[in-house]
Amino acid sequence: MIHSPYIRKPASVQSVMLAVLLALLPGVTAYVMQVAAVVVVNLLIATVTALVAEALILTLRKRPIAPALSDLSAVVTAWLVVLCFPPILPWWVTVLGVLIAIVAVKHLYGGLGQNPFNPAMVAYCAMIVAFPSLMSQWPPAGQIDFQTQLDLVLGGARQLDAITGATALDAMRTGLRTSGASVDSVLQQSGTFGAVGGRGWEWLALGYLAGGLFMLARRIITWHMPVAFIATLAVVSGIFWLAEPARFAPPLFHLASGGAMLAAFFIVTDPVSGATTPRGKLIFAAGVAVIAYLIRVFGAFPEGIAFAVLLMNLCVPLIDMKTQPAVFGHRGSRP
Amino acid sequence: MIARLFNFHGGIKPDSHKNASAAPPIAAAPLPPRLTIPLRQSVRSVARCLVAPGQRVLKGERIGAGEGPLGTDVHASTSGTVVGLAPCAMAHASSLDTLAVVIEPDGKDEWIERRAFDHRAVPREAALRYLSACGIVGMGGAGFPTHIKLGNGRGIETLIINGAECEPWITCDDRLMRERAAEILSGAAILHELIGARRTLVGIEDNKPEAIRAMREAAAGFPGLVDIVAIPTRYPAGGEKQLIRVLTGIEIAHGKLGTEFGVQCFNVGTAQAVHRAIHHGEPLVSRVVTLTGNVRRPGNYEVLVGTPVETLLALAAPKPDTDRYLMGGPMMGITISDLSVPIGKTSNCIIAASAALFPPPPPELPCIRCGACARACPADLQPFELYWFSRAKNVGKAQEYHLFDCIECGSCAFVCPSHIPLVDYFRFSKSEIWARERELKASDQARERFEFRNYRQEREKEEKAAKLAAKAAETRAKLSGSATPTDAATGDDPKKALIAAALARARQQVAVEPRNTDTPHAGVPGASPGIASRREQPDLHDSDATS
Amino acid sequence: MNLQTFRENAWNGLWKQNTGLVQLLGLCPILAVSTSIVNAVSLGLATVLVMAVSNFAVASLRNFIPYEIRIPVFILIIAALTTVVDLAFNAYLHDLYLVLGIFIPLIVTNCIVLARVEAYAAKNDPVSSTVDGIMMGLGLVWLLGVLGGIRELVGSGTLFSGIEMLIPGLSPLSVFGDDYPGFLIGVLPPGAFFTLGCLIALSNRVRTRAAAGKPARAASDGEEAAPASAAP
Amino acid sequence: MLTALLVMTGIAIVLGAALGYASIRFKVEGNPLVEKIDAILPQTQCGQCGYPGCKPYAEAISNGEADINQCPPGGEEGIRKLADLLGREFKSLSEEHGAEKPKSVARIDEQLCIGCTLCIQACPVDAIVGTAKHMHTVVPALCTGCELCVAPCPVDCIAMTPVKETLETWKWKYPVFELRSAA
Amino acid sequence: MSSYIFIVIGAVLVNNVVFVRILGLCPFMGVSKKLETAIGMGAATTFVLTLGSGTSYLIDHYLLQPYDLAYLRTLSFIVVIAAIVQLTELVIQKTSPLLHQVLGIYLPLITTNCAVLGIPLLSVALDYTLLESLLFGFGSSIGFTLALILFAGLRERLDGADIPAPFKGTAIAMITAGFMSLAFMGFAGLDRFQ
Amino acid sequence: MSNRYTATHTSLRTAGIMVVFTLAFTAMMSQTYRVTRPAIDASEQEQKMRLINDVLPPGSYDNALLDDFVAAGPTPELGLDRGGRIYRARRAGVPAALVFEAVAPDGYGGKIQLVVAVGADGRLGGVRVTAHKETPGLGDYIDPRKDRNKTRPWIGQFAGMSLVEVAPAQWKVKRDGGVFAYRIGATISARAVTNATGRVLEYAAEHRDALFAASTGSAI
Ligand SMILES: Cc1cc2nc3c(=O)[nH]c(=O)nc-3n(C[C@H](O)[C@H](O)[C@H](O)COP(=O)(O)O)c2cc1C
Ligand SMILES: Cc1cc2nc3c(=O)[nH]c(=O)nc-3n(C[C@H](O)[C@H](O)[C@H](O)COP(=O)(O)O)c2cc1C
Ligand SMILES: Cc1cc2nc3c(=O)[nH]c(=O)nc-3n(C[C@H](O)[C@H](O)[C@H](O)COP(=O)(O)O)c2cc1C
Ligand SMILES: Cc1cc2nc3c(=O)[nH]c(=O)nc-3n(C[C@H](O)[C@H](O)[C@H](O)CO)c2cc1C
Ligand code: SF4
Ligand code: SF4
Ligand code: SF4
Ligand code: SF4
Ligand code: FES
Repeated sequence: MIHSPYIRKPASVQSVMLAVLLALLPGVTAYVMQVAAVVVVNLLIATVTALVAEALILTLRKRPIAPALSDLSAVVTAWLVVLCFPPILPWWVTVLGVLIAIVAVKHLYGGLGQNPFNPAMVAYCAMIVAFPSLMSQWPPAGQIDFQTQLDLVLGGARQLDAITGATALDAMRTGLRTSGASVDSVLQQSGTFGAVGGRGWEWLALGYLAGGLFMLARRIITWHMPVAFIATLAVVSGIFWLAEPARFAPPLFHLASGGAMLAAFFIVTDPVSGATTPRGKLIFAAGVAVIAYLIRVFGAFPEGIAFAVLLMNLCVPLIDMKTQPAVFGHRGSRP
Repeated sequence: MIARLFNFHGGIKPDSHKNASAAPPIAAAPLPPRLTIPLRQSVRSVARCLVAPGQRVLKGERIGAGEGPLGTDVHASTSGTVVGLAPCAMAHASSLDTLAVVIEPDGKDEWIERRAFDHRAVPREAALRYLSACGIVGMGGAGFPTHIKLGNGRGIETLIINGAECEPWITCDDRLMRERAAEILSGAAILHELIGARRTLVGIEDNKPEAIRAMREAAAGFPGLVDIVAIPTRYPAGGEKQLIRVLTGIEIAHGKLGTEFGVQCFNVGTAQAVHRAIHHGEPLVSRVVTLTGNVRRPGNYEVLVGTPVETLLALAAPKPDTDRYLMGGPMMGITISDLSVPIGKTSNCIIAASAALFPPPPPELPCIRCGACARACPADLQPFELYWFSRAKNVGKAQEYHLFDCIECGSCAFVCPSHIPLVDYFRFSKSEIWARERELKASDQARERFEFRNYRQEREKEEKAAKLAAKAAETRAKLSGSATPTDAATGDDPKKALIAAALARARQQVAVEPRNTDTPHAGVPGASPGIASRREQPDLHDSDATS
Repeated sequence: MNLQTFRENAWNGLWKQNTGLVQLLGLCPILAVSTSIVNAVSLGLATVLVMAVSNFAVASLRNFIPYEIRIPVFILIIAALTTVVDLAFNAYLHDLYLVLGIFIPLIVTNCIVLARVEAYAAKNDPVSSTVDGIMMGLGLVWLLGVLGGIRELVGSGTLFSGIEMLIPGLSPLSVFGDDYPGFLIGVLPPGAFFTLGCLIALSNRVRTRAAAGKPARAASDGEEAAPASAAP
Repeated sequence: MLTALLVMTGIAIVLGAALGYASIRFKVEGNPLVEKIDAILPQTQCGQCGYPGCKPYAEAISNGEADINQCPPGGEEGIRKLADLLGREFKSLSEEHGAEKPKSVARIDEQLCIGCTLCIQACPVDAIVGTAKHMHTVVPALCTGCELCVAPCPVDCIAMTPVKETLETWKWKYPVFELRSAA
Repeated sequence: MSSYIFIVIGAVLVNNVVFVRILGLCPFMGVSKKLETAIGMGAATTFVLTLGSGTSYLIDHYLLQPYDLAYLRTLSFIVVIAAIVQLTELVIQKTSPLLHQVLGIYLPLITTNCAVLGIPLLSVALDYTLLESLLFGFGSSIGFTLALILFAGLRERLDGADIPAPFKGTAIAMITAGFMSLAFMGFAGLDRFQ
Repeated sequence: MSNRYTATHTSLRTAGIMVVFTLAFTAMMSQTYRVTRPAIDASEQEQKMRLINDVLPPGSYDNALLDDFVAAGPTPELGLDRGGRIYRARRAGVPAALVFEAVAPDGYGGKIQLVVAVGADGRLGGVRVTAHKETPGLGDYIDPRKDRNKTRPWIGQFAGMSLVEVAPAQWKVKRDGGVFAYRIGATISARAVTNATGRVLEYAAEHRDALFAASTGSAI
């Protein structure tokens, strides 16, 4: 028998995920125009892989397929995998990454809503650890033509040194660490940098920001995570920068580079694997920002957001447990 | 005028659907051919039957005497003949039966002698007893006896009259306030005096401007008594704790009652019923019921308690595509599985539901922890956590996360994008916890009795041994060496042996075969199949066993 | 010691109470050393030796050990025997020692050794205790072999790398050819956890199948495990 | 060699003495765990677990003699709680000890009862009232449904009747929806 | 001073005993089903490991090295640690019988929590001073406790998840540990700022 | 009081038993150690020789290499912060080559231990990694046994090089603007070994004569 309530808001998981995909579009457009158009091909490959993998597993588990496929959550995951990976990866790396995200992270834990880790970020971490060199080959923004990009993706011979360049974060790190240069000299010497971050990549950051604001307006996400993430990243990098401007890059550089904006609005906000209470969300996002900064600046990996997200995912049960909001009639007490 | 309203967290704004049924004035429902008046008006309150089949009763005559601390009296809703005592389905999600008095109306609708009651002339307790004798219970939903809620007449600062009527579709309180504002306020004045309040507030959602206007006009007749406050329309603003919060800013602490914070809350219908009882001497025998939904003639009717829903429905002319009926609002009501259910004192609304108006819920998807439910929850709960634990049947953990602060308002399920019937999970967990508490009590009792029995047997054995020793000594003293004391002990040995054998058998059966197969096992005397077959027999007397 | 107990010991050690799959003891060496088949199996065999000897020693001396100091005494015995084995290998089987050497002291800390001593040898006669030690150890060996094989294959595309040091003349198999990029996670710590997790899942499945009375159909097991092995 | 022996002997003496002393000094009596286990058991006192009552079974569990899945009246829920308490893995009810059944109470057919008092003596919780040669009755509120009284009755007049649902004991069902086939 | 901090950071995060050094896995898998027991086990291990590191240093520095008895290292360390464990067990049994029952078989197994021997051996190999050994032992056991607590939190949450049947229980726990170890790789390099 | 007595008594008893066990097993260990020690020492020498033979052809000298060494204290140039040994190969008493124990401190996984043979002419005999913690499958190609390219292992490129052919400023991996090959994706390991080798060569050039002149076993 059906019990009350008998009426429901016309909301669905599908509409939520669709909104996320829509919100990604400005960023994707900037990607295509400014960096590498081949990302569209990657998105296609990833989407198909995600859907096929999901369908296969559900068949194996003898679960209904249609609702799971149509909820679009796998597509969101697939897109985020692609947007975190370098665009000129051979296609099989993308496929493997999506498979890890969907099969090993999402469905081993029972599918949508049950995975304690962010699937896209696990995919990134797994792949950068497994294929550190492939995963650090980024094309310089807008300098190779589409045909070359496509050849690289579909498996032509890879003349890597010739094509790839360092990302802004990478260039900054190598510059600061191995050649002992100062931030200013690094910023000036290389064509990698634009006004505030990596050249061309700044536009992506702007695109993601726009999409994020759209999601905020649509109430898909709440303000806590993006605000806490951006503020913390700015404050932490600001402190280091003020202390030693020659050794540490300015906050704006950190915010506009790498995946900071994508992370602020689309990744730390993953509802499934993130903290859920308002205070918990603040702690979670701030934690991601701090760890990501430390890894970027002192650690072994050029971009630390993925690991930071994963590390904070580990803490989510504890954070949620300790930040339960006071229930009506219980102000000042927690479970 | 109250300067400041407070806010409660969460809440939702579903489409109200109130206009259609709120338009026509309240009409009296015709007398049904039969009235079925349950002796049990809510799960908690039970009454003892006072009439016998064949007896003629008048309208307002007492037919049931309240039993226990929460009992209130039950009255005949019209004059006629008691034709029987029969089980009838309760307006309760379980649809379990309860005993009801069936009355065949004689069509005269003849009242008992009605006399106004001067509550100021008698001690307060007598006035409360009078209300109880008039069968006044809360008409806002829970049916809690009003005389108990009136308490001891001390310590109440604010009396709140709940005219929020926050659920969609329902308009009975709206109409009542528009048409009988003066009666409501008169009732409020009585409640005010009885409870000893300093001030009285009437909270009405601001989507009922006519009701607010009518109440304000009527309030002029009670100078200084009440403030009529328009509150923002947001479900569940009518929930007791939410309304108290909005009007006074007080947050009733967990496990506490409003009275402990100096606030008490009554429904407008309750207030009107109090007025009728005190000033007109009329027990509570009818109420206003909204008939709406997928019907041609939505509206409000004054309905006698005990009127079967099916006879009422004809008034509203349900459309042919109606597939089920709801009692109560769409947020908290129940589906009526049996249309013979009688209208009770808390039945405020019957909604004819069709697939178009109330589509069946889309398939349940896993929770994506989006937090929409937490944002909607007026109790500041994290419904998805409660759901996570309830789904895993980890009800203890759900309780730790304050399951029992959930008021089952359904806001969370309303917003959930995964269409999870969250409230059902919470109800499941709650009743599971209650059941476990009952079991725990039973097992504590069993343990105590078992230990006591062991202690008693031990003691008896000792006493017997002492007696035997004494006897033996005596015998030995008398003669020498012929009778041994053990002979005396054998007297009760056969019984003990039997029990031991039974225990052994019981254990053996268990080891050898599942208990309720009916193939007798070689070597085991026929007891086992016997037990099994007897257990499967339907039993005629199980009411003894369960009462 | 009769055939029956022997069978029981063998079945327990190899499958029913397998240390890595069921008891979840001795996990550290299992996970740490299974980066290649050769490493894994070598350590497994060294463990078999230590377990057999220490089970025998404890079972023989069990009547002389007071309860409250049993753990220190057991550990004393295990540690001493391990050191002796280690020294002996070093001196007389030096080539083998070069491969196994670093793993042997690790055996002391392998809790499965103490667990078996405490759970079995302290209560049983020396002969069946020795058999128990050997069987438990062999259960470890096959698991280590499988784990090492999978990780090596996934991680670097080879099998039996390092075999030339153990048995000169043999050479490793390069299964996927020299172009295989190497899925590094396989040989890193996370790969160890994933692979063992998947093996446990597989064994669970086989066990439930067996318990359900259906013959475990190899084909469908393979299918079911597919998502697992696709996971690194 | 000598230094080695001396060093190790020294260590051994110190440690052995300390341990020996501590084992006396910190000796424990009693076992609070039994109470905790007993509190979880349903107190049906039926003996299906293979022990004469719940307390003895609790003692057996705490000593490691009995497994946690031997009490059918406690059901899965009971096993789960025991597993939680003891930090063990959950296992399903052991088949040889019986199956979980709907709760029942004994009822004596008063027409047949000859008043032999055998059932009274079998009942572990004194739930049967009556005196010799007079009709006996089960007090349903006290009966745990252990069935121990059934077998001793010489005229087979005791039957177990499942407890019927009332408004007080009615439970909301676990929500099940077609599209979510059970795991 | 900063080198002490790096020793602790390194032991807690970068070279976490469980996820990077792969030590102490049996209690990590066994005692992580509930948060309370995880905390208890963590505390017990911290106590034993810190004390063990100090004692081992003293034995190594004042007995074994002067008399050239390095081959007795494993033996003497493990025996001393075993004794410390047994002492702890006796004390806990008296003072907190419930903790004792819950930790049941794991208390004796602290001895063979390989971390308890592995960490003192490592700190000898790393040539740490007494203070450094203590910090290293303490940091490592904090790392162990951290891993245990995070893992227990996750496992409590996993209780309700609809995990494929063969993966229920230890298999998914193992895989979760894998993801945790992957996450901890992110700390690589943080213990050697230039 | 009697309780105290029992405690003492039990303590003594357990201590006694513990001592007996300890004595027995320590005796067993010591005995084994004594018996095996010569064999073990011999094997260790042999192993060291094997490594050295990889970098220095056994025929190119005739002295007892392992006994002819200088103990170096902490030497940052060689990466030795706890000291190490430098062996001297002579042929008919004439200095033939120096074999350095050296450490590359900046590998991906930490220190990489090396042996480096430098001929009397300043030419590299060869470089071998004796211990490292580079990532298996990625950075471990610096160990020729793990290098997939068995015919021309990466580390082989150093043999025969000297500071004459490659100026100190060029003694780097290609990515850093030098001449030496590296494996993409694992530059750090290659960089560490290359730079350490360069430093050894410079050290050797500077101190060659002093090293050969020092008396055997002496410390510098
Ligand atoms: C066991 C119980 C005892 C109660 N006792 C009192 C009481 O002493 N005084 C009172 O004013 N209300 C009492 N109430 C009434 C509740 O506070 C509340 O007003 C009533 O349940 C109606 O709530 P609802 O219609 O919001 O669900 C009691 C309720 C329950 C369930
Ligand atoms: C979610 C929720 C919504 C409610 N809405 C109303 C309402 O709109 N009007 C009302 O009178 N009572 C409403 N109630 C019942 C009140 O909480 C409270 O029981 C009632 O006002 C007490 O008055 P009574 O004792 O006269 O029934 C609601 C209860 C809940 C839990
Ligand atoms: C898990 C992991 C292990 C790595 N191990 C090594 C290694 O052992 N040796 C190495 O040189 N680089 C290693 N790297 C790669 C470095 O981080 C860095 O990306 C690389 O050395 C730069 O090489 P490239 O300049 O050729 O891209 C590793 C990277 C990761 C993610
Ligand atoms: C706001 C939002 C952010 C999301 N971010 C991620 C993400 O970072 N990574 C990912 O794999 N899926 C993401 N998803 C999709 C979905 O939550 C994810 O597939 C689940 O984790 C799968 O259980 C996101 C969804 C929403 C609504
Ligand atoms: S609204 Fe539904 S999907 Fe969202 S968190 Fe709540 S229960 Fe989960
Ligand atoms: S039904 Fe309960 S949990 Fe849901 S919104 Fe209402 S009070 Fe909150
Ligand atoms: S089986 Fe019966 S006697 Fe045993 S514990 Fe359970 S209820 Fe008690
Ligand atoms: S009456 Fe019978 S079934 Fe009930 S408790 Fe007593 S012996 Fe058990
Ligand atoms: S083997 Fe390391 S803890 Fe068990």
